[in-house]
Amino acid sequence: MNSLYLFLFPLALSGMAYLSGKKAALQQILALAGLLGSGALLYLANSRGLSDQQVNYPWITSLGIHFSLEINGLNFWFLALNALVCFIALFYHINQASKNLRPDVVVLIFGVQAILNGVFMAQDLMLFYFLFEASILPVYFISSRYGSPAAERATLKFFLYTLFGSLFMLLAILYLYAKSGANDFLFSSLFADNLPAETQGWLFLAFFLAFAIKMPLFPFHSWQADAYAESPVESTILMSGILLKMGIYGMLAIVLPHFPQGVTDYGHIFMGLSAFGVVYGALIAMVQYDFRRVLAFSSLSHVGLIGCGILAYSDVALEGVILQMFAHGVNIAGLFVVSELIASGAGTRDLDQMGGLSRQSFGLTVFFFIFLLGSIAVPLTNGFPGEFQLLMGLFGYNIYLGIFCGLTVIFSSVYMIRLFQKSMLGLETDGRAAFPKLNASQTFSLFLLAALVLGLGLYPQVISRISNSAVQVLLRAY
Amino acid sequence: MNQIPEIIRVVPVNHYVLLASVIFSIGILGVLTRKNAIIIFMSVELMLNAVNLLFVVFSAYKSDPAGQVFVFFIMAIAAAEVAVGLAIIVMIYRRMRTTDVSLLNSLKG
Amino acid sequence: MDVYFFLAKAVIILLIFGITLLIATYSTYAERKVAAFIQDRLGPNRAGPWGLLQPIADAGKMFFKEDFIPANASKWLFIAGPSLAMLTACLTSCVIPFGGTLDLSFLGISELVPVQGIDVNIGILYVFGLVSLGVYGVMIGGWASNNKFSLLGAIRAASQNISYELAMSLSIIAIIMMTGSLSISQIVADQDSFYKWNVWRQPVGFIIFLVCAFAECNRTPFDLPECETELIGGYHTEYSSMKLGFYLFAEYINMFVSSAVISALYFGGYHFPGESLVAGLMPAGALGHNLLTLMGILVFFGKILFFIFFFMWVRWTIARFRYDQLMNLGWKSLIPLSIANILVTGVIILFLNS
Amino acid sequence: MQLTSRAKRVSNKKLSLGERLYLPAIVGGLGITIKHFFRKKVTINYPEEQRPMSSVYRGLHVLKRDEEGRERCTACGLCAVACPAEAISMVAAERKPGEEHLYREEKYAAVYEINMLRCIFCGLCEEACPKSAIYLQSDKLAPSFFDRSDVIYGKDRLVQSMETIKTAKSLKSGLTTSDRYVDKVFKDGKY
Amino acid sequence: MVLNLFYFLSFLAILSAIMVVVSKNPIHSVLYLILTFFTLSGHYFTLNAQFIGVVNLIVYAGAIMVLFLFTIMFLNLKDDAFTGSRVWFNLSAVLLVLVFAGILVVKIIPAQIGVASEMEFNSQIGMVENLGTTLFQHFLVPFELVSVLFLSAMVGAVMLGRREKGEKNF
Amino acid sequence: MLSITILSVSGLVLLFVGFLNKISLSRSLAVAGLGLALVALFYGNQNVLIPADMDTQLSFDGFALKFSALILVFAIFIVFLSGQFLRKEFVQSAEFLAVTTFSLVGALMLTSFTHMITLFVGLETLGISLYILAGTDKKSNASNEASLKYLLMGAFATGLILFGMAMIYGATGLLDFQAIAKSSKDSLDSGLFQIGVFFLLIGLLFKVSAAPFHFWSPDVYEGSPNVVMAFMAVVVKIASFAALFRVFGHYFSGFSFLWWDIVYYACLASLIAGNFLALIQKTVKRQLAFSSISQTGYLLFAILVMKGNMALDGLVFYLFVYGCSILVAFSVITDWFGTRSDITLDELKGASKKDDFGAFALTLAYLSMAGIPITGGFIGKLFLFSPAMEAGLVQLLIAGILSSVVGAAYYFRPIIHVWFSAGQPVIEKERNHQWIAFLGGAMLLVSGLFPDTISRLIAMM
Repeated sequence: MNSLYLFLFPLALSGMAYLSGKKAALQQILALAGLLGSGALLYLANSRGLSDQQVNYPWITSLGIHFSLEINGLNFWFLALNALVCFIALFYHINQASKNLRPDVVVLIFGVQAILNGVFMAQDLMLFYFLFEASILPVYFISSRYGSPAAERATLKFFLYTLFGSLFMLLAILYLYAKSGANDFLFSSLFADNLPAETQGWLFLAFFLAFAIKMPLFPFHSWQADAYAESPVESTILMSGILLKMGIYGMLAIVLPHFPQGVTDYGHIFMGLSAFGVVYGALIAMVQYDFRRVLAFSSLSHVGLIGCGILAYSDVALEGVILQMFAHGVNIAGLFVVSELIASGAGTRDLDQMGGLSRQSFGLTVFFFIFLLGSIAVPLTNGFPGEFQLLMGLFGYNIYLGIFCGLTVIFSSVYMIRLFQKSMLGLETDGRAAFPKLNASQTFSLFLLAALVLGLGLYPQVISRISNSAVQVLLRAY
Repeated sequence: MNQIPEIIRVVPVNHYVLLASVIFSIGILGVLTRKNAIIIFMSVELMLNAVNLLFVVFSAYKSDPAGQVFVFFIMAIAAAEVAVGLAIIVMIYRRMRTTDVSLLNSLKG
Repeated sequence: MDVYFFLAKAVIILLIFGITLLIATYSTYAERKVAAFIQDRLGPNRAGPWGLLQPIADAGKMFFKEDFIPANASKWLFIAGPSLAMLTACLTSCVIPFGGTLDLSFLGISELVPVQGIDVNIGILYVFGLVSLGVYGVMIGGWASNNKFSLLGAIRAASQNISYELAMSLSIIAIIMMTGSLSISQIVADQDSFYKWNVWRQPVGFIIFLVCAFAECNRTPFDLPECETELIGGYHTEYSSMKLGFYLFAEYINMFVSSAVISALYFGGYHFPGESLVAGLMPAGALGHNLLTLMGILVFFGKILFFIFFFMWVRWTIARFRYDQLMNLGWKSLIPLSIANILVTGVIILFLNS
Repeated sequence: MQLTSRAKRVSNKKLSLGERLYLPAIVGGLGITIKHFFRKKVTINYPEEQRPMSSVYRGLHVLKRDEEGRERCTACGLCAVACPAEAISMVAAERKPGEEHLYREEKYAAVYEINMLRCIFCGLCEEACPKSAIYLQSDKLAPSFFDRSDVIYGKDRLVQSMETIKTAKSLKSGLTTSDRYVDKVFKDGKY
Repeated sequence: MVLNLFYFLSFLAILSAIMVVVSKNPIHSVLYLILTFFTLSGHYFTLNAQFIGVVNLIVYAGAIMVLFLFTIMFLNLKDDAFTGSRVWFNLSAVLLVLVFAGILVVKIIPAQIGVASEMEFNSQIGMVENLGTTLFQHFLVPFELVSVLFLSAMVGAVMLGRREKGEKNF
Repeated sequence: MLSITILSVSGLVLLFVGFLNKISLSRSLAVAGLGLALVALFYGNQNVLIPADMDTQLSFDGFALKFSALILVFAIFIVFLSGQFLRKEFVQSAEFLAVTTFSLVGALMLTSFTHMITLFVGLETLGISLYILAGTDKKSNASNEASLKYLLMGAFATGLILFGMAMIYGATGLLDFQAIAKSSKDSLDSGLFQIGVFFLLIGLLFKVSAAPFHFWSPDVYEGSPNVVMAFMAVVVKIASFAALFRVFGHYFSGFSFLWWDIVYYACLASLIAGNFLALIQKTVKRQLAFSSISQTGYLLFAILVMKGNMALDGLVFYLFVYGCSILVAFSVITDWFGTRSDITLDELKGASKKDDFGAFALTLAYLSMAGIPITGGFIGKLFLFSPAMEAGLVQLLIAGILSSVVGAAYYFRPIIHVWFSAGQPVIEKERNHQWIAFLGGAMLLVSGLFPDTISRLIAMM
């Protein structure tokens, strides 16, 4: 039952947020409740045994669509990350905009949380698709409404791209449905029998397209930088922190186990492309002058690595994928929060006009540095074990590819250090207003993230213990 | 009285169908090429008449009254349509002083 | 069906045609005479005894006048107008049964020959069809003249004819319901005794029909299409010579046909009171039959002549309507009345049948 | 204010149903006209028949001669002066010796013309004439014209013809209209 | 004899139908259309469908076309106003229709169309009694519903054609 | 049949009530009549006034009931929407409402015909009433023109349909669809039958404005008064699809080899033409018109599939959702812009600042038309796509999917304008039809989140 609660709980919070209107304190409590509640639910689920948590109700009877949710080893950490990232986004928003709080943003973020929980837990392919598409809407609205003037265009681009991809997924789902002859969309019945190789090929392509656009992997990424740069930071956090994880989850839950033939046929092509994306993203990130664009391209680079890892389908790599997925979510959320705090303090996002901030806000500098380390995957931070395992998997798959992707370790440190240098170090720019100090709740949220960065770097097994079995299941198809 | 009329014995029904089709095509041609709304409307009447001819012919050759009853309906309804249509054309002419459809361009189409 | 039958038919049709023309011709004379008499005058009396040659003189005058076609008129249509008017007027009389049947066995014709042009089973519809076409002559002529007054007259004529045609056909429907046939000869045959005349059974229908007949013929009080004070001459303003003659002539033919239709539909056609009595007095065989038919024909013509007279009589009694009054009468009185008439007739028929 | 007893008041009352049917009124009208149909006709077939004319009728003009056949007119012009329509014109001339049997006085009208389109047949010329020369006949009508040149009556058509002098009738026609009126009044005894 | 009559009527029908479309003057179009109706009525008469033939004349020639004529005269439409070149459009329309008619002809000529046999043939079906029986026994409901259509058309025609307050033109 | 009778009578009554010249009274009477007809549809004895043995050429089977109910429900709301139009622009309210009611008689006939005569009479009753309705805004040139264009094209299409019917009659000697469906093989093989089916199909495609026979509809939609356009987009679309489905999806499904390809390409063309042309439109109504063409394309899927209740219920569901969207969009637009019919997209800018509820409802409507989840539009598309997939129409589905991405691009333009664009709102806010927007929006959400409630209702009928 916890799976259902996990879906309904944020929804309920969303309703309460709507009712509580502009009262920042109340909203803050709700946000905390969201984090703690979700955490508690997950913890309980884990302690009582994940397999007991599924629910299955008929939803659209004429097509046999079920409202079927389940918590398992694969989605557990996605759910956890979801709770965390949404909490960060919410907390940031409530804090930052406490003077003119926008209740609709809070409502929508809770909505996103609920929908994403649904996506990760869905065991009915149509339900998955439904929530998968529905998840874009709230983010789209936040981005377009409160983004910069150019956000309209950028977010519409984001919307149309993802819609384009996911409609092919719909086609593939319908095909599967028509093919299976079973009158429902449950994973178990749609993927019951082995599909012929040729069919697997194009089904793979259809699903892969949807998820690759969402992540985004290299050739499908062109919406990303604009959307990240022009949206308000809340939705950027959501997009980078958790929305793109849907793509990863989809790859893991659907593509990898069910279309092995497709993966073997086409996987190497996309692997090559996303490996190229890894380097490409890193190189572009080095020359960007917009704080957020640097982060956007770094994200492209990291996600490319994750994509490679997925397609490499070895147990090491998949372990790494899940670790890196979680780590990336934490890091990127932290970095975006920091970047926004810097930008709002500096009054600009242009790196050339920053500098010397470390002298004004020591706390921020520390947090920035911690997330930076995590992002570069320095040992003892959370980025390290994941990236290490990913690279290992890639070396196992193909040594040249491994070497090529390994470059990212160097490149990421280059652009990250550049970022740090340009903003924090160096000379102070003249005539800037005093930099605001971090307040308590900002410190709290950043501290939470920083703790995770360091904690998971020290003790990554907590993640792999739960996900290990799931990874083994995934690999059974090969 | 049940003898078949001479015309039905002499003229193959296909001739009639051809005739009707040709008239129908001429009607379509009128609708497509003319610009005057009234003439377009008349071309439509021409088409309807071709259809009437078809129905009567089939009805006579097949000895089935339903076809002729259908013709009856077509005529009645065509009359109603003409009444409404001409009212519309008069209304248009009153405002725009023309019935030329190519001049009616307040809607871009 | 032998040759003689056709010949006899041909003769009858020719006769009917001739008589139609003759009566129409003399209607012009009668018109003037009746007008004169009603106005306490003598009327034409110079050409021939009692002026009987007057119509011929008029016709001669018409023929020899200058035939003028206006410069901007549409030439063909200008000529087509009066021709059409004349054509439709002349075609109508061939379905009217002027008498019973003739026994022409002495000519070798075995069948009885009805004194009727053609006995179609939809005679009434035929009449209406032609009446509705009659408008074209007027409209085309009026339009082709390229003259505002002509056009206005033509449009008036057309709208008047269309409006009254409706009430007219509706009033007929009651009769058709009673008779169960569209054939005029059938309707006449149905009124074989005096008390069965439709005028007694359908008084309202008769009045409606009569009024509409006046309007259809453009006779006073409905002669607005050619009302001089407003429209000079109406649709035939630009016409002269025999083309004008055709229009006028067509009007008289229409009057004749209307009278014939009224007599046939409502006054028993060639039947007359005491017919059976007379039939008993007649010698047996072909001669008696033919004599009786002949009497019928005479009676029928008597009725027709009376109605022609009635047309003229009314002309000098009632003043011309105004145009809106005309339309109001047609649409707001006659049509509802005739529909009500149909309903009542239907109810009565149902009641009688059950 | 009632000016005349023949004025009829118009009533605008609503027509009753019977009246609105019009049929009774129409039948009534038909009755009236058919009555006229059979009435005696009032037409007079003119050339063949003529209406009896009153003795005081003012018809076509005549220029009188006296008992000996001499023209009475002396061209004094009083008739032209009296004529309200200015229809009369004349040219005077002196009587030459040897013409005494033609003209009664020394002065006579060489030209005497009446424009019959102008003349209104009022008879004032007759009243004005001191010589009893011009009269309006009671038994002759001015004919209709087909040509404008026929309209002006000269002496050729106005002067009394010689034959009529002899007859007794001429005396009678020598009376002016007013004389004839007086005669008629006495004859009818309506005075 | 009958065959010739058929060909004559058909020739006339097609000719006048073409003239309807080609005539410059709308009045001429109307008159040619009436002529077409006459020829079609002629066909109906020869096919023993007298009632439909006469009704065709009464309804089409007698009522509908009078309305057309009336409107055209009323609006005083003379010739088509020539507005720009539509030659290519017209040519392509003609071509299209020709192709279309060609396809029809090709389809129709070889078509086997069922005809009633001598035994079951009834030459009286075009008579009023037969049509009336069919109409009022089998098609009474649609017949009644047509009245709804008429009412609607009547209301609409009056509503649209009526002059509003303040409109000056006729 | 009873409903048809009720509608006819209530139309008549409306005409007489028109003498009182009270718009609200007429309107409530019209609603009462429609409601009564709706009730009679389910609870009345359909043949109450007709002898039992009489063939009415109409059959109120389950199919007809579904569509008729849909038509009547939407018509009621559209009558409510018409109030402002009647008050502000147009005095002859009784006539307007009466003609609307009469047109519904035609619409109901189109859902229930079994015979060519009833199909034809229904088409024309609906058609002629619509020509009139399109021209009711006599003061506007656009309305007049729309009326004329609709008339000419409608009459032309009627001609085509009749030609088709005549040819089918010639081939089979039958006018009854059921009998035709059962008629012998050799009569169906004749060229005449092929021509007949072809023309009947083309004519009906004209009526549903499927590309490439769509060119009249944008003009007509744009020119007509707003409420009439809503009526056309909803009620008329439902009725003509009912007719198309009844003929081809039902009676003629046995000889799909004759018509299937044409519908296929028409579907493809509608999807492409509708969506791509809608991209470049500048006015709200014209955009909706092109979107309606593309919706026609989606709806044609149901006819291509033509088997089972699945496609039928999907069609009904989709029509229901589409109707709700149009209804919501028009109620909001009427609230914002009154009866103006030339609203450009730019005028929507910033509208949410003045009326966020309206903006929300409008957004829902457009999302639903775009087929985005949580609205009914998505479920509707799913219902249409999934049988199509089962029938193996993969290429067509790909076209459908690509075009719905294009569709989303233009459906989002009004949404963006309403919410995100900077700009002073030019709207005037009235709250006359908020309840319609609320109800419609709620229906869109309910059908998007709990589609079973709706589809069970549909299946029950």
